[in-house]
Amino acid sequence: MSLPEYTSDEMMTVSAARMLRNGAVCFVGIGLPSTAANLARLTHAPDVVLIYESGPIGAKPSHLPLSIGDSELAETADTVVSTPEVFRYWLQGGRVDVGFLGAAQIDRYANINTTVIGDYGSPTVRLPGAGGAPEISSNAKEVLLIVRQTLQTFVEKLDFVTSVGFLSGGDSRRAAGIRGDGPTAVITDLCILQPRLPDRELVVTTMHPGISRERIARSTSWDLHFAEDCGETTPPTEHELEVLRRLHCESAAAYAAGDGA
Amino acid sequence: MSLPEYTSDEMMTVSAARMLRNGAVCFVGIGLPSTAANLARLTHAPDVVLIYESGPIGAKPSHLPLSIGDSELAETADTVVSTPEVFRYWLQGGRVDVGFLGAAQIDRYANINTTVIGDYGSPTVRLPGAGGAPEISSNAKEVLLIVRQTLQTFVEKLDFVTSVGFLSGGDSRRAAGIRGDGPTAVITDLCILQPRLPDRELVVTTMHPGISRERIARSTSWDLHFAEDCGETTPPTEHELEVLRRLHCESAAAYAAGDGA
Amino acid sequence: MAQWMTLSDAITAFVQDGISIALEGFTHLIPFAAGHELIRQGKRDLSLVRMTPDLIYDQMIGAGCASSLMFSWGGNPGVGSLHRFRDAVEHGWPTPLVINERSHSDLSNAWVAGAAHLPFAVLRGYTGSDLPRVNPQIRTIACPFTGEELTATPAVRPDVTIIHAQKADRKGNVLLWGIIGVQKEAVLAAKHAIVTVEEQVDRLDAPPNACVLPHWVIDAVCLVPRGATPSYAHGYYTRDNAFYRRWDDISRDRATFRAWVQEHILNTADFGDYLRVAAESKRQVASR
Amino acid sequence: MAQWMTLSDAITAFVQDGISIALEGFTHLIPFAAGHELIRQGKRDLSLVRMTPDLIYDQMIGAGCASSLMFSWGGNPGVGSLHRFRDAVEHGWPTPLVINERSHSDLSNAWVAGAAHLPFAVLRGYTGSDLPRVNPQIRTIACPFTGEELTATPAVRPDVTIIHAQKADRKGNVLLWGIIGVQKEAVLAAKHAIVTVEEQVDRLDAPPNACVLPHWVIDAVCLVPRGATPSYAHGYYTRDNAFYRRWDDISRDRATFRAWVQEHILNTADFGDYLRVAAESKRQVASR
Repeated sequence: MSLPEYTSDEMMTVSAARMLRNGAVCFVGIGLPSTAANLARLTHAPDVVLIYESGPIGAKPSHLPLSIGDSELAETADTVVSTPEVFRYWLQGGRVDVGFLGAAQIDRYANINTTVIGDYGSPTVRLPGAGGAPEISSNAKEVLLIVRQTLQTFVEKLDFVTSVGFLSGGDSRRAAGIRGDGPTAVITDLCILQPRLPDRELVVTTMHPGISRERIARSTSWDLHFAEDCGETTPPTEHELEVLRRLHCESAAAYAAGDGA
Repeated sequence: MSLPEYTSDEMMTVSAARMLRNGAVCFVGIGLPSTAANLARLTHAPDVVLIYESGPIGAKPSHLPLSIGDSELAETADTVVSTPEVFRYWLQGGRVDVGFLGAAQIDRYANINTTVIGDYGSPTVRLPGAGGAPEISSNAKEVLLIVRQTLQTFVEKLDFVTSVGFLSGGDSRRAAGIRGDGPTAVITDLCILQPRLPDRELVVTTMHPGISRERIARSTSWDLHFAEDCGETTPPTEHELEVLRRLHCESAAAYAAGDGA
Repeated sequence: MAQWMTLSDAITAFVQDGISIALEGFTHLIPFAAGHELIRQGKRDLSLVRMTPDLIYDQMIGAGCASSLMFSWGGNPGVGSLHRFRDAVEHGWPTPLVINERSHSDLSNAWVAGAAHLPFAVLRGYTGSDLPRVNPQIRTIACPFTGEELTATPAVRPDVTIIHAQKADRKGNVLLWGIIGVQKEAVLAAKHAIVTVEEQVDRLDAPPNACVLPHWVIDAVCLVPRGATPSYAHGYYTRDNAFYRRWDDISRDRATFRAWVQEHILNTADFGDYLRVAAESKRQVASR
Repeated sequence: MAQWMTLSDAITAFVQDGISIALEGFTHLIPFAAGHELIRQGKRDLSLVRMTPDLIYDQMIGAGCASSLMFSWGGNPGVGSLHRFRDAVEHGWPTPLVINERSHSDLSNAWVAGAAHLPFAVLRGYTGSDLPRVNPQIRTIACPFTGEELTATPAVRPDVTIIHAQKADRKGNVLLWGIIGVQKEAVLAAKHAIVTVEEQVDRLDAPPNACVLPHWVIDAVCLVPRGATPSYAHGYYTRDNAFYRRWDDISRDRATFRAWVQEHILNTADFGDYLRVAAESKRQVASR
């Protein structure tokens, strides 16, 4: 039996999905996090509970929502609450096990930027902004980050700290009085990084098949370290790929649907 | 045509009902206030909006609820919200025109006590307590009070100030930063009292038919004044009495209903 | 994660003497079966929380379960006094009762703060009232923007909350409707939550934006049909207004109350048994 | 008291240049028809408030209606940038845009405070973030009980809020369902409220505990079928995801955007007319 072919994005999504344990309550950002969370739900974690910031709790979409508030999310949810209630009773209330986020920039302590490239007052690129991230990163019991790894995204210093990981590392997060364990893994298209104790700097713990240390180092602006027992990420199984591709396929059909309406 | 016979309680309830203008949004306490508000709704004020603290907004009960949260209120309401929402968005939010309250004791400035008779730490009589009154009296645009008038209820000094009327009179309410106009009328089984400008002491503005000044004075612990143009309350009409008695009759049937269940 | 279990097992598992506990439900869906079971199991020294103590806490206070009470209105709605509550406050019978008294607006805001994991609530309340004078927990706070002075009160976060609801599915997802009071907040503010329900269903079929409590915020779900009697369950049975009125006589006198508790709660095996005995009492009252 | 009127009349009556205004709806029920009418009537110098500016504010900002924007996430969901928003922030085109940037949790709490007539909201937010450094409105407050430091932010209370809903009855009582976002809060926090609806009905037939806005908190109700297009109305029509993706091309270039606004908004009489022109544009795109 030959190994299935897959893209680096598929490896990333599958790796992220595997991080979600069955039954976890997961606060899901749109895009890659939503794809990974739904892949987890459709493979090893059928009882994962997905909360979207627009209000759906326990959403079970058959296709991936393009936006954070698609009707598919409301129709398949156990209940739909108001947006303030999501943030007040469910996120801040301490009911979320895992916050699943993306980012435009990330630093070695897993702090993230989704606000601006350049100076805040006169930005080179104005990014979408904070959304739910500052409070997800500080109120969820743990955080998973999904970011495509490039010199532009893995930076020495963030242009703006939108949401915190481990601040300046070590115990600085806890010392600042921030709840939750913070980011437990960063999943990229090249590898998986996790915070190393005691300084909590991100180090590579597994490299995706076919990806070299050099390639990963060249895609990182800081002097990146590799865990001593750094191994290879288990490649996607046929089942994982099949489910992921079906999800994407059904989603593409849904995204085009508006045209005919 | 002979005038209809009626009780002093009926005169009181009818007088209170007449104070509610059609279309007013009314926050209703249970008991006499609820009876008067529903009488208004079934006579001259069909579009009065009744809000009960348990959650119903726009309730239109066919019989009087025994408790503040009877199913009749929920079934006939435009919507039923949570109790925190009632107090936060609707009362404190400034959406209530008239707060309708009862009291165990009232003083000359229409401050009321529903907490204790005697000392708070070792009360002679422990009354039910505040309920919604402190915030109704300070957040509704105006307040109507219904109290049976006796030496025990109309007192020189309250044993406990549960909710404010005009504090020490004059501009003291406004000076304390309290919103709303405060009590605009106190309706009793003997007369109607209203605050006199500028000191805002309650004075009798109309006496119910057949009730003497002496009777009213004898039922009041302070040296009560009468307005210069103090006249007689218009007696209940046959229609008002008919509707009120039907309400009571249907309510009595509903109260007894549990027995057969 | 919700477990289906008997009410008796749930109370034994989650309620220890001395904890803080809230049995909520604003007139509607009052969890009387759970209150009875707390009495039946002889729980003591409980710190009770409830906006309206109602008959449920009158029974528990009279039976000696409570050492303190946080509340905002303590009457028998439309009838008069709660005699056991009054006797405890006025004469310390059967044991002294420390009270922590607030207004409805305050306590419902405090429930919201508890559910939102905030240490305090802010409201426009109490101005001119004597309540802050007798309750040092009612304080003021200045708005950092306008300088305006507002009321600050502590959040409520009890050890256990118990509510009654109409339905739960097999997983333990709970649906309630009608007058929903502070039940969602009370469940989310508590460390542990027990829900008694009228029925178990295959599918909740909740309308959009209904009040649903997912199974993963609940510890125990217990099937107790008519478990809110003499309160009511919207869509199932009406309020036993006659019993609320009869309670005035039952509870007025200590001995009559004790006899009632003995016969109806301590001598019954569970709430089903209580309902049979209570129905018999009613027939006797009716035939007198 | 709600008055039924045309959207054009409602905008003329309640929206003056220079006011603060919120058009809310979280992905669902975004009041696009009202946004178009604001552009059509040439409103200027508006202080915009909205959690997710979305295409509706991208259009209004590009058309020159706004002088400031309070927001918490400014992207084209699932597609990328809002180019008109970026052009205004990055290059001041067509006019400079002052931004007041907050997080979703903050802004949704600020809506709650606005609806509750409180001057500020309290949340556990922003710790370690640079946002409080660039937004002086994000401050701290100490809990009067625990001493704990929390975030305080000002309430939102705009002059006018506009939302889109599914149904209203003849009196103007409004029902919405599905993803309800912050719409109730946004209506209750505003001095005036305009609601556009899919249909007028004789009876709302609202399920228990549904999101209903009574007619007496609304100033104007306007019948605008498909008035949330290209957003969606749950139970009526789906989201025009294709248009959201096409917007990336339309809005990227100033001239293309201007031509689109001229043809689709300024040259159309009302939203019904827009829908006809937009359908024609779609056919042309499809036939290319």
